[in-house]
Amino acid sequence: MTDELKVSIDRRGTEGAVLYTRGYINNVGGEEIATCAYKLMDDGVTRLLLNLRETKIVNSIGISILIEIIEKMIDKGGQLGFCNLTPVIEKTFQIMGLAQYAKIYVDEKVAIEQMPMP
Amino acid sequence: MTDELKVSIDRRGTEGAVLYTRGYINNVGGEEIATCAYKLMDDGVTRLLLNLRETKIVNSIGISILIEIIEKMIDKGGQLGFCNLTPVIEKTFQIMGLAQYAKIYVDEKVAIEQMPMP
Amino acid sequence: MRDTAEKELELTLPMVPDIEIAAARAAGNLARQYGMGAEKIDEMAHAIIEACINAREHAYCADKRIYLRFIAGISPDGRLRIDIWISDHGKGFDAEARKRPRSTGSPQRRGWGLQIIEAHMDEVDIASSGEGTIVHMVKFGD
Amino acid sequence: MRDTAEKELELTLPMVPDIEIAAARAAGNLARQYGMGAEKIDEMAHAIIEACINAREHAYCADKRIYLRFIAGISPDGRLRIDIWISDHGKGFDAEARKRPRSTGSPQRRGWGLQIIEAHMDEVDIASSGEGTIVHMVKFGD
Ligand SMILES: Nc1ncnc2c1ncn2[C@@H]1O[C@H](COP(=O)(O)OP(=O)(O)O)[C@@H](O)[C@H]1O
Ligand SMILES: Nc1ncnc2c1ncn2[C@@H]1O[C@H](COP(=O)(O)OP(=O)(O)O)[C@@H](O)[C@H]1O
Repeated sequence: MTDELKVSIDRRGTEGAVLYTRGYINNVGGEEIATCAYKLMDDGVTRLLLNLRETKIVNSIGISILIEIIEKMIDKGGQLGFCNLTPVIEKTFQIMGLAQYAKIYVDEKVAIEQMPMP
Repeated sequence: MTDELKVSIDRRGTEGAVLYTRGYINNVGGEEIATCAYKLMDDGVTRLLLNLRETKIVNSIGISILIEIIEKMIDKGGQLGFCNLTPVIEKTFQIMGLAQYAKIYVDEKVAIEQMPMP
Repeated sequence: MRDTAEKELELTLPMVPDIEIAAARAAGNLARQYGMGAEKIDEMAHAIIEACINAREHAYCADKRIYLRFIAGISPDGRLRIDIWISDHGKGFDAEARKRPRSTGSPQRRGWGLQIIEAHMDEVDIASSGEGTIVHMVKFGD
Repeated sequence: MRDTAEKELELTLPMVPDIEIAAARAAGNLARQYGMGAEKIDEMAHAIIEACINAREHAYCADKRIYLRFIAGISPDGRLRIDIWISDHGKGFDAEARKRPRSTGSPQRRGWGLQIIEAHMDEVDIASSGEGTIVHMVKFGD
């Protein structure tokens, strides 16, 4: 049953980063993503891409934490995007309105093209 | 319920390494430790310390994989030790006979003193 | 369909962290046996997860258990039909009032669980009282 | 002791990966409520884990479920007593033959589960037949 979230980070340019997730985005997983994201933002990251390619399950508490991250990033004048969502996760994001605040890209290649990382 | 194993590695000297575990050592966790341990052994590590300070739960399948690692290390003429076991994990190791093949130390300080890493 | 032993599945789960994953996996295994497609199984899994989390987070029940029942059957039009009941013996809530649809993407952070359940399942009805809550939901195959 | 609702706990768990952790947590929560010490709870958890894994790995049962029952009570000498039954409807095995004690640390890799259960619990008895297996075990508090 274990599917604990693991996060890895890839800095791109001076203001960009891709954050890869693996596993279940529940409250604990959401908090882990938030901790990493806020650290990156403190380090000057203004373009953050969350690549969820190895995440197959989310819950609404985890997603609510992602909304907090998006809000903080917008407050700072930055941009946050998502890519490699499963169809069900993308549907969940639509329901919860994430698509209004953050861009959703098919894959990392498209994301980097549309959200250049200086 | 998620308590998936996470491993981190600290190389010490030219032939030593400490492998830290966090989470449940079941079949999957045991295999993850084995993958890391065999990689280290291929890299020339002959003194390997498994520090289980953040592992509170094990099962007999996971431990049976640790026995395989110990056997491979002995075949190579190296030494494998454990430290920071909970009382119940230490008892389980005694039952399964690991204490015959591998040394069990109270903590990392004692382990490094008694199993110097060249 | 297989023999009756496989058609029905009842579980009583403890309210421990991430138990919703066990519930979703068990239902997924059942649905897969009967040939439900991966994406529908995944939608069902996400609905089950939200319902179990609601029971754990909101029910405040003394017995600290979640009761699940899954039945796989064939609907009159020949499609696979999975019925799911997720129940708790908790304090209940006003399910009718909660049902008022909210506009998608209004800025609340929490409070999306029931809408996610509705969106991922084909039928949902909730019976709730001071004795507890029963969420009954249905997912059809192709 | 608390009210009866808390004294007894019955669970029916699906045979999915790591479900043994849910079983151990549920028993641990019950034992903690009644004041059992952390180390005894931990021993009990490890025994429950092995018994659940045996059911999942060896039972080959059609219903793919593990049945658990925990009862917390007070023994005649005044100590807390937790009774645990872990059952499956699988193929069973010759529990008597398996009971022959093996020397600690003989070189087999697998085959330690039952000995771990015996070592961590105060009483263990196993009833097994072609209908399934019931592992009954007892842990006493101080
Ligand atoms: N099983 C339940 N028992 C008691 N109250 C519930 C239950 N399920 C839902 N509720 C109530 O309905 C509200 C809305 O639930 P939901 O849409 O899942 O959002 P959230 O869980 O984020 O609050 C909850 O806040 C709670 O008050
Ligand atoms: N619930 C069960 N159903 C069927 N067989 C079982 C069960 N529990 C144990 N056994 C049998 O007893 C043997 C010994 O079990 P155990 O000591 O736990 O070691 P292991 O699981 O590593 O083989 C198993 O290999 C299996 O043949």
